[in-house]
Amino acid sequence: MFARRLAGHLARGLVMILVVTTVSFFVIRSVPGDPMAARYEKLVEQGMSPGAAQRAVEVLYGFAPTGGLWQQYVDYMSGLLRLDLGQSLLVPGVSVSTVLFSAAKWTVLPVLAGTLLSFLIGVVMGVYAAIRRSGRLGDILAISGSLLHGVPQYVLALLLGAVFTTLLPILPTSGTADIMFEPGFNAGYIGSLIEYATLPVLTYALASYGGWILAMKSSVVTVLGDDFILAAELRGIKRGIVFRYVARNAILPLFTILALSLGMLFGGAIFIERIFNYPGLGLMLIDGINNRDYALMGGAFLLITAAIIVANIVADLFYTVIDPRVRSGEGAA
Amino acid sequence: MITGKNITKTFRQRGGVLAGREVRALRGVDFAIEKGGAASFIGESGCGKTTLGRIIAGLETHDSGEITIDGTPMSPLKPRHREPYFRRIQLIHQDPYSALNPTRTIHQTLNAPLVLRARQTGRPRSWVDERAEELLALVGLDPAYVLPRYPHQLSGGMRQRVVIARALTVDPDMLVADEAVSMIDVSLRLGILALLKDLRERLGVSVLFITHDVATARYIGDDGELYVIYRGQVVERGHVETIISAPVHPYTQSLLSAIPVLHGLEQPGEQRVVPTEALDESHHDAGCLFARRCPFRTERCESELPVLGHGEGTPQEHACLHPERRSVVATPIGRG
Amino acid sequence: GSTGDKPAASGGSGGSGGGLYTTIDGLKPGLDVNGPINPWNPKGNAFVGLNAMRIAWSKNHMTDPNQFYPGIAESWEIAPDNSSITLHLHPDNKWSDGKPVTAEDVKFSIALAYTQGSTAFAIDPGAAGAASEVEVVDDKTVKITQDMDNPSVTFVRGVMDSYIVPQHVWSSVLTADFWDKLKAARGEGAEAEKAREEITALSEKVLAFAPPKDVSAGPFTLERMNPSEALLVKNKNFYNAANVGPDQVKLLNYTGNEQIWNYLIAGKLDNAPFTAVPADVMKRISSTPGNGVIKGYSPVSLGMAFNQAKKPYDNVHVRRGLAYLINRDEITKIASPEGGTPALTTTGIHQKPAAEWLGADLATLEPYKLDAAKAEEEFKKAGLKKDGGKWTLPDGTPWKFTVNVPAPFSDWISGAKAITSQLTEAGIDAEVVTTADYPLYLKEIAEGKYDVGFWLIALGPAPYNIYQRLYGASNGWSILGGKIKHAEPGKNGNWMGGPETIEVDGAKVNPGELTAKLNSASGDEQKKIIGQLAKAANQDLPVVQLWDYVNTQFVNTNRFSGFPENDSDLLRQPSGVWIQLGMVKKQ
Amino acid sequence: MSVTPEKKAPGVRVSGLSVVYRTQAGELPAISGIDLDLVPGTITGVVGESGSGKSTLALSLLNAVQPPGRISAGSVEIDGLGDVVKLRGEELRKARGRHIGYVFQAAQNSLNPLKTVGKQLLDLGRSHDVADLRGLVREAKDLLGRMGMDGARVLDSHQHELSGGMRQRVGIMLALVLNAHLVVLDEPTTALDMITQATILRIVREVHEERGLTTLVITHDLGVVAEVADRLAVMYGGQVVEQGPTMEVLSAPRHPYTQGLLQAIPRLVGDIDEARALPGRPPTLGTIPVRGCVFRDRCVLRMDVCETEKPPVVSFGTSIALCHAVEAAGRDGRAGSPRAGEIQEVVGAQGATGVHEVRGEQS
Amino acid sequence: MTAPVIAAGGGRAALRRNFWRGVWRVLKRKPSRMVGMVIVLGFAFMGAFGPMFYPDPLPRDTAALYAPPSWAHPFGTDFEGTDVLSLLVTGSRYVLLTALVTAVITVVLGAAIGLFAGFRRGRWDTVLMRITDMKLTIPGLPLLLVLSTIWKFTSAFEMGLVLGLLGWGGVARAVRSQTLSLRERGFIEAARGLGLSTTHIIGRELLPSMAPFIAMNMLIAVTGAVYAQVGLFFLGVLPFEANNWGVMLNLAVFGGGAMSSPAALPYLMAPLLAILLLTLGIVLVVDAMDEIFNPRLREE
Ligand SMILES: Nc1ncnc2c1ncn2[C@@H]1O[C@H](COP(=O)(O)OP(=O)(O)OP(=O)(O)O)[C@@H](O)[C@H]1O
Ligand SMILES: Nc1ncnc2c1ncn2[C@@H]1O[C@H](COP(=O)(O)OP(=O)(O)OP(=O)(O)O)[C@@H](O)[C@H]1O
Ligand SMILES: [Mg+2]
Ligand SMILES: [Mg+2]
Repeated sequence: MFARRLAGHLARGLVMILVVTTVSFFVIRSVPGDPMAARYEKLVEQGMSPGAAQRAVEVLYGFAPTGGLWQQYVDYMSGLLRLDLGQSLLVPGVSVSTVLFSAAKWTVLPVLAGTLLSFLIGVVMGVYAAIRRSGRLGDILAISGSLLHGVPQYVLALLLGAVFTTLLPILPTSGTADIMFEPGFNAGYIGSLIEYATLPVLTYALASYGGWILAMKSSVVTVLGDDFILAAELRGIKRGIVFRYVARNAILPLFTILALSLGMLFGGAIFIERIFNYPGLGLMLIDGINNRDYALMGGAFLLITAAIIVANIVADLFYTVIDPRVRSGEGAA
Repeated sequence: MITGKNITKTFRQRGGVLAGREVRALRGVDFAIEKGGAASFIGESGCGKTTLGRIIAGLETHDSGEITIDGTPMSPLKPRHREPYFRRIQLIHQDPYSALNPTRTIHQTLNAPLVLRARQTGRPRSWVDERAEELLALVGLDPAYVLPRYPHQLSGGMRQRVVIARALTVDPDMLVADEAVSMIDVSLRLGILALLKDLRERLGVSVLFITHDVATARYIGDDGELYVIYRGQVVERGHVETIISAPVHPYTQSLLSAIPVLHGLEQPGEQRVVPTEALDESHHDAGCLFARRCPFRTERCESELPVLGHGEGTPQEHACLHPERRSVVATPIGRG
Repeated sequence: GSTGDKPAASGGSGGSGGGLYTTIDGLKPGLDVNGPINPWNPKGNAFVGLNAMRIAWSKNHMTDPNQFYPGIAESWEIAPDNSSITLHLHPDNKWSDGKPVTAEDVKFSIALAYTQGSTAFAIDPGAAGAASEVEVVDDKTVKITQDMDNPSVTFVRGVMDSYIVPQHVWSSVLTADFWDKLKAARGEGAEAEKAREEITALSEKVLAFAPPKDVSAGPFTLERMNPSEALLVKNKNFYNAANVGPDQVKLLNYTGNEQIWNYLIAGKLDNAPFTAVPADVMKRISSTPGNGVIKGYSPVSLGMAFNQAKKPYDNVHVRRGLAYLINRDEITKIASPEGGTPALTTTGIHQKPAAEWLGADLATLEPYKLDAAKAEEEFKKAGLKKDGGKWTLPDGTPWKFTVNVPAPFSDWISGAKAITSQLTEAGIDAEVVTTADYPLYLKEIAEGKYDVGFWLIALGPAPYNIYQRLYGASNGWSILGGKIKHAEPGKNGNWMGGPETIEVDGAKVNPGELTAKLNSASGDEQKKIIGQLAKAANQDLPVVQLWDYVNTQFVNTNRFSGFPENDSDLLRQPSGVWIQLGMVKKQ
Repeated sequence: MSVTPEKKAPGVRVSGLSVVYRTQAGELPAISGIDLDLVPGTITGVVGESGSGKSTLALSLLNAVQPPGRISAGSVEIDGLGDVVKLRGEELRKARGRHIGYVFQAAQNSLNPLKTVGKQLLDLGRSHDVADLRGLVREAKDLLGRMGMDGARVLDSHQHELSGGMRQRVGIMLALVLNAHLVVLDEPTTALDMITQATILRIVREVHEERGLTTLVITHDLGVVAEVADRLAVMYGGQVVEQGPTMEVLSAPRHPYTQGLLQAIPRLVGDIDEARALPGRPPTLGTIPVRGCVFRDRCVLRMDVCETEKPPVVSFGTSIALCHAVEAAGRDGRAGSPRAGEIQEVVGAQGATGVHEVRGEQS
Repeated sequence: MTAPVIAAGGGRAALRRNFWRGVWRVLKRKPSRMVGMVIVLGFAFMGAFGPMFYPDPLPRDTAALYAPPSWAHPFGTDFEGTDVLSLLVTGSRYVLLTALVTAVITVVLGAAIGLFAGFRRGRWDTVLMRITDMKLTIPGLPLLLVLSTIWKFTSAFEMGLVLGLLGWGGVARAVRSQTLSLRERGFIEAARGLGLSTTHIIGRELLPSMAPFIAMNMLIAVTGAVYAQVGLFFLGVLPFEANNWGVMLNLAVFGGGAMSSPAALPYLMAPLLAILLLTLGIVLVVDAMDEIFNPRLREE
């Protein structure tokens, strides 16, 4: 059963990736502007003579895809089959996958941390808001949740940035870690990593916290209204155990959302990365676009899309595993 | 006049985990309902009553078999051409709460089909309002009170009446009432049943009544026919009173025995039949579908599938290899 | 609470106790951990002056491009006719792995430079200023000869700008027969063509080559990096190691100017190259203890270029009218208060070298001082009409002035917005049009999809480079095989669409031809040409010069001293060069 | 925990119990001043239409009325526990489950969907500090077995793997497994079909007798009560309008509501024309009359006094009815009560035809 | 029952009156909703009439660049010395108009596709939902970034069109599942059984039932659109417009150094606060949606 489901998902996912890759390929190739002209201008501005700049730029042509659009497409797709995403133009001679993965690390870690942090806090506060839903505190929690949920990430990022760099400059607003620390598992380096990631993580956590509190609140309210909770109470089940009943049932649907939002995280942090100059995928994508690095753009799209698709699959399968109703099939009817 | 021959329906789960699982909801059901007639389908939960009702009302398609409405077989017709026939068969939902649109007033709810009707029959607009009031009065409601209200402002019984009035807007030949009273308060149930009966008598609408409570089936009309369905198969068919007083199929007997006895007013039937097991739809046996649960089964029952037919000496048709009349029905004290 | 001083305490690696010098690589916006340690790679992690060494460092003299500080070469002799240059390497210079830097290394690096087509080492026959021969005289001496068929005054500069890398690390990139191939490529015919192709094909390989570890002849080697910072440590084998002040150099990455501002405010940077800074930020930067500013010449100006193929900008009076109408002082104050000085006039040259090149003549040029009356006069001459306070074109349609700028350049946007505000106040319906990014902007103006757009001009110090921006490819002139050609407006990248000849002092001149001549002319001839071109630009106004950039560098003297003075000729070299020359000292 | 249940069925005395719900229109009573005695060792059935306050009453027995409701007055004395209304916190929790078993109205959904029945059983045991959890499981299997199910399999199942009837039985098992002797079943058979209903009712009866319980069965179906209950209480509009031994009440209903209800039940035998619906519709929280008799709007025997005065308690041996008319009839010296037939005559005299009668529903 | 009897025929106007009275009641029930409504209406007013209160072009004072807040300039001035508040107000029209266009397109398209798919089911459903999935899988913001280089969104309508075209996926998915569940509800089935036209069923039966949902999505789409366009302007990939909120953010941060020096902070704060306030208003109003459209909750 599980294997069949998985196979179906994978097949559909592959088709999806194929289509999305194709669409993004043509969209990306239709971006006007010549990467070489831009680089030429830069070199000239840096004082290189026009002729030398011209020749230097020509070298880069070697890294740009050649042939007609259709040929490029065929090349690109056949490259994909070999898991080859092509060469970066931005960093000539380096494969797109290398660039992607080194950037992805810096998106995944903070966003993952932010999401999990906000998930934990949001879930707890959501339970609280649900229990206190008729009181003032519940109202405040819910409205602040909606507000945080509604406010775009960049507003939060800018606000936090303004507070922590202009008003009380205590946190670094760009970079990943102090280079003076030897990377590795040592307190200094890890402390530095945390220090540098604080603002992005905090922003991401704040931005997603609202969603969790809302989702958890409504989920808990639903479960609290379910008969089996009252039934458990009427059987004299201990409060702690009843609370676990509520929590487990309420959190179950949230795991799906969690999986999905983890899928979205690859593409989700452009603003935050731009504002805090955190060198993740978002910043890389902007760089790729600005430099017309088609292969890099395509790779980023593919990675983001694949992450979403995988997250969807995982969410579904995860649900199959943890929810006994789906596991044995009734819930799917 | 609507007849069905050998209607079958199998549900196949598509997609999801259950993909491939089959439920044989109907296994070759025959029926015939006269114009102005009444028929009741009874049976346990999940035995296919609703499915049959929906097929008859044209809301569901069947797999094989033939439905004939007023002599016209439906299967050769394109879905579009079937509609006018099925329009004349209206389904009354079990749940009057969901059967009415909560965002529309009763006036709006009745108006829409009436306007259509007026257009079809070339009647003037003014007829619509008149007709709405007329129909509400017919189902025993005060139009002035009901019309401007939203469904949530009405009681369950009133809602069910509105549902019936709405079904009447298209002048149907037949009403299919699927558990139409099971969600209505006890004290009001009889009112709805009486209304259905009244409509039969006054408008000549035939009524197909679906229930798992045999007692209510009587109230649609004493000339009604009763179909006892078990796992998609009709196991006993005949006149209501005949079957109640002299059921021969052990399943029918189980159903009748299950009706609570009003101790003090009634005394229980002497030969009450209790099935030996609970219903298990997934079970596939070669023989009689009821055999596993039947207290009277023989070896023959496990291999031979009985078909519906007239047994010797019984006025009703039945599908039992060992038909035997048992007195299972409670009798009022003092009448014997 | 910033991280600036923490690492020393908590101990990084490398020789601590020595100074840690913190700076930004202005030539390379964006460090990239994936980049190879390869000076030719645009994202390579070879940092000029630190672990990427050139033969020598240009002084960026205002008029003479051929003045240098020593780099790999300790000294050099330039033939009086510029036909050759002989390099003498430092006798005791070694690579960071202990091997000596030899003339063979230089020759090998020049071979690599050929694949990259650098100015002096172009393989295409007939390229101006290309080397014809590279000769290893002895272990520490190399002689490079220019192909005098098509000489260039910047030949020497082209040679000196070459990067030198260790042959023993890079040897795998080239085959032994490279020089034979090069010889073949110099010729004509199919064989030469094939050889050229083969060499060009090598370019990718060279660009992508990633040495496993940094072997440098510079003062530092790359120790490690992360996406935001790079750490370099002192190369003990560097010839001038004794005088290298800092033990470590930390390079900070930046993607936006605001990052540099924050670093500066926090006092984290010992040196930062030029960045546009808003006035208030400047105030905060200055208030940080130890922070200081060195200002010097930056051979760039910002011009507002017209598309002369479009009406009414084809009319010189319209352009002049606009020049009179635009308040350059105000615009500079709004857009680039720290990084620019309002252009005093429009010559196509930055004000400072203009004074050197033109001398007293500069004063004779029209300064286009703010003068609404003159502007009106000029507009009327062009047949424009003022109708109810609004200017209309001669045919009566309203004049809609749109100025294009790329969206990411916020100082340009502010400037453009200020221009439109001024023009609107003067009755011209004016609007800023932005383009999503710079490549798109370049593409769009190249396609002539603009009326007026911002354009960098006066890129010195070589005079050809200066005027190439006004009378080069973008205005229709290109040099092919030593021949000058002019393309019609709107064709072959001619988006300025100026006239092929301009009347200056009663004589018709072809500014494109004059500009091309600057490449090989020298001395007085150059001066004369520049005088003509300046006049042409001043009269004909293909652009209105808005402001001249100032090379505003930031230094912090808390930890180090010995930075260049204002107007120093080293200011355009990165601080790595200052360090290796032994200027920067620990406090 | 002893496996053989001792016979110690408690008596329950509900007196003056009122429950109010807070609504937009203020606090409205769902139950007002109910007196009800549960005789130890009997099954008491409570019937009443939707909204008559049955579930509220049932929950009150466990002091478990859910907000926005609260018990506003009265007491529920249970032998061995005292006044449940006064119990709080842990005491109350321990009383629930161990002393009072509750079988939920929608037993279908009374199990945690994520846990197997067995695990929930263990939760129950732990909550009540049962030392011998194995014993508990044995007891549960035993109970399930007696209800006709494979105990081991059921304990291993999730809720969704059980049919409606099975879930209901599991609910009963969980209510009884801790040896509670007061069991409250709220609509134990609603939404089940006839055959399953009959099975459940039989099980209720059997278990009741075997374990010596005091049982309260709540239902809207008079038939169900008639089938299982020894005693019967009829609720209407938040009041018990009539109560007494089942046989007695059914054979000689005194309150006009009980009579009407009896008549409205479709029967398998007998003249179908004799049966008819009650006019009007059952009251809801907002429409329950505050003064006078709650049933008067639908009552065929309405008198002026019904508008203003609370109906008096009229008792006949072990039965009582709350009705002015019954009292009046008693005063008039009529024998005991008006018999059903007589009421029919009254109705008939008013000339109610089917249609008109139902039209009265909206009044 | 003594409720007033309303004449059956002439009930339409009365119904509408009742509706508004109900809305009023719903708003009155919680003061926060009132506040939300006032905020939302305030923004609508600002967008519609705000620009009329200011001269065009806005006056500038080049002697006061990045002036701190004062009575004359509550939010200070911008890089050119223009009053930030006036920029904010005059800029609201474009922002809100785009948002409105986006919201309308998003909701109309999403609802139409969702309804069609859910109502038709079968092959159409499969195809449409696959497309929707695909749409939802393609990352929106990166795509917008790329699109902004291809297409210049000069007018509010173009911008709205693009955002709308990119945004309908979620609504379609949700409307479809709502449709599927409503479809199984008795009243839809009954309407089909009565032979009522599909238009009637969708327009009169389905849509009103989904009204709160759709209205909510509409409001959310409004905020979403504001965020998306302001964000794009902030990143600087869209055409320049001095009084656009996003451009204000961009210039404040990347030009004015709002993240480095407090001088440009008011210039940054003004659009931020506007966005926060708009969000707050919409959040508070959304809270009332369910009750407004549900006759039962409305009248309670
Ligand atoms: N749409 C469907 N898809 C799959 N199976 C279905 C569907 N509708 C009904 N069934 C199955 O068909 C069988 C008969 O169902 P049906 O609803 O007709 O029974 P019923 O007699 O009306 O039962 P009840 O008394 O519970 O209403 C059941 O097993 C049911 O699960
Ligand atoms: N949470 C609540 N808020 C407001 N009123 C309530 C609430 N719960 C119940 N009521 C009201 O209290 C009255 C009694 O409700 P109760 O649930 O006890 O009735 P019931 O007899 O059990 O009905 P049913 O047969 O429908 O279960 C009803 O009028 C109901 O509307
Ligand atoms: Mg059914
Ligand atoms: Mg209840």
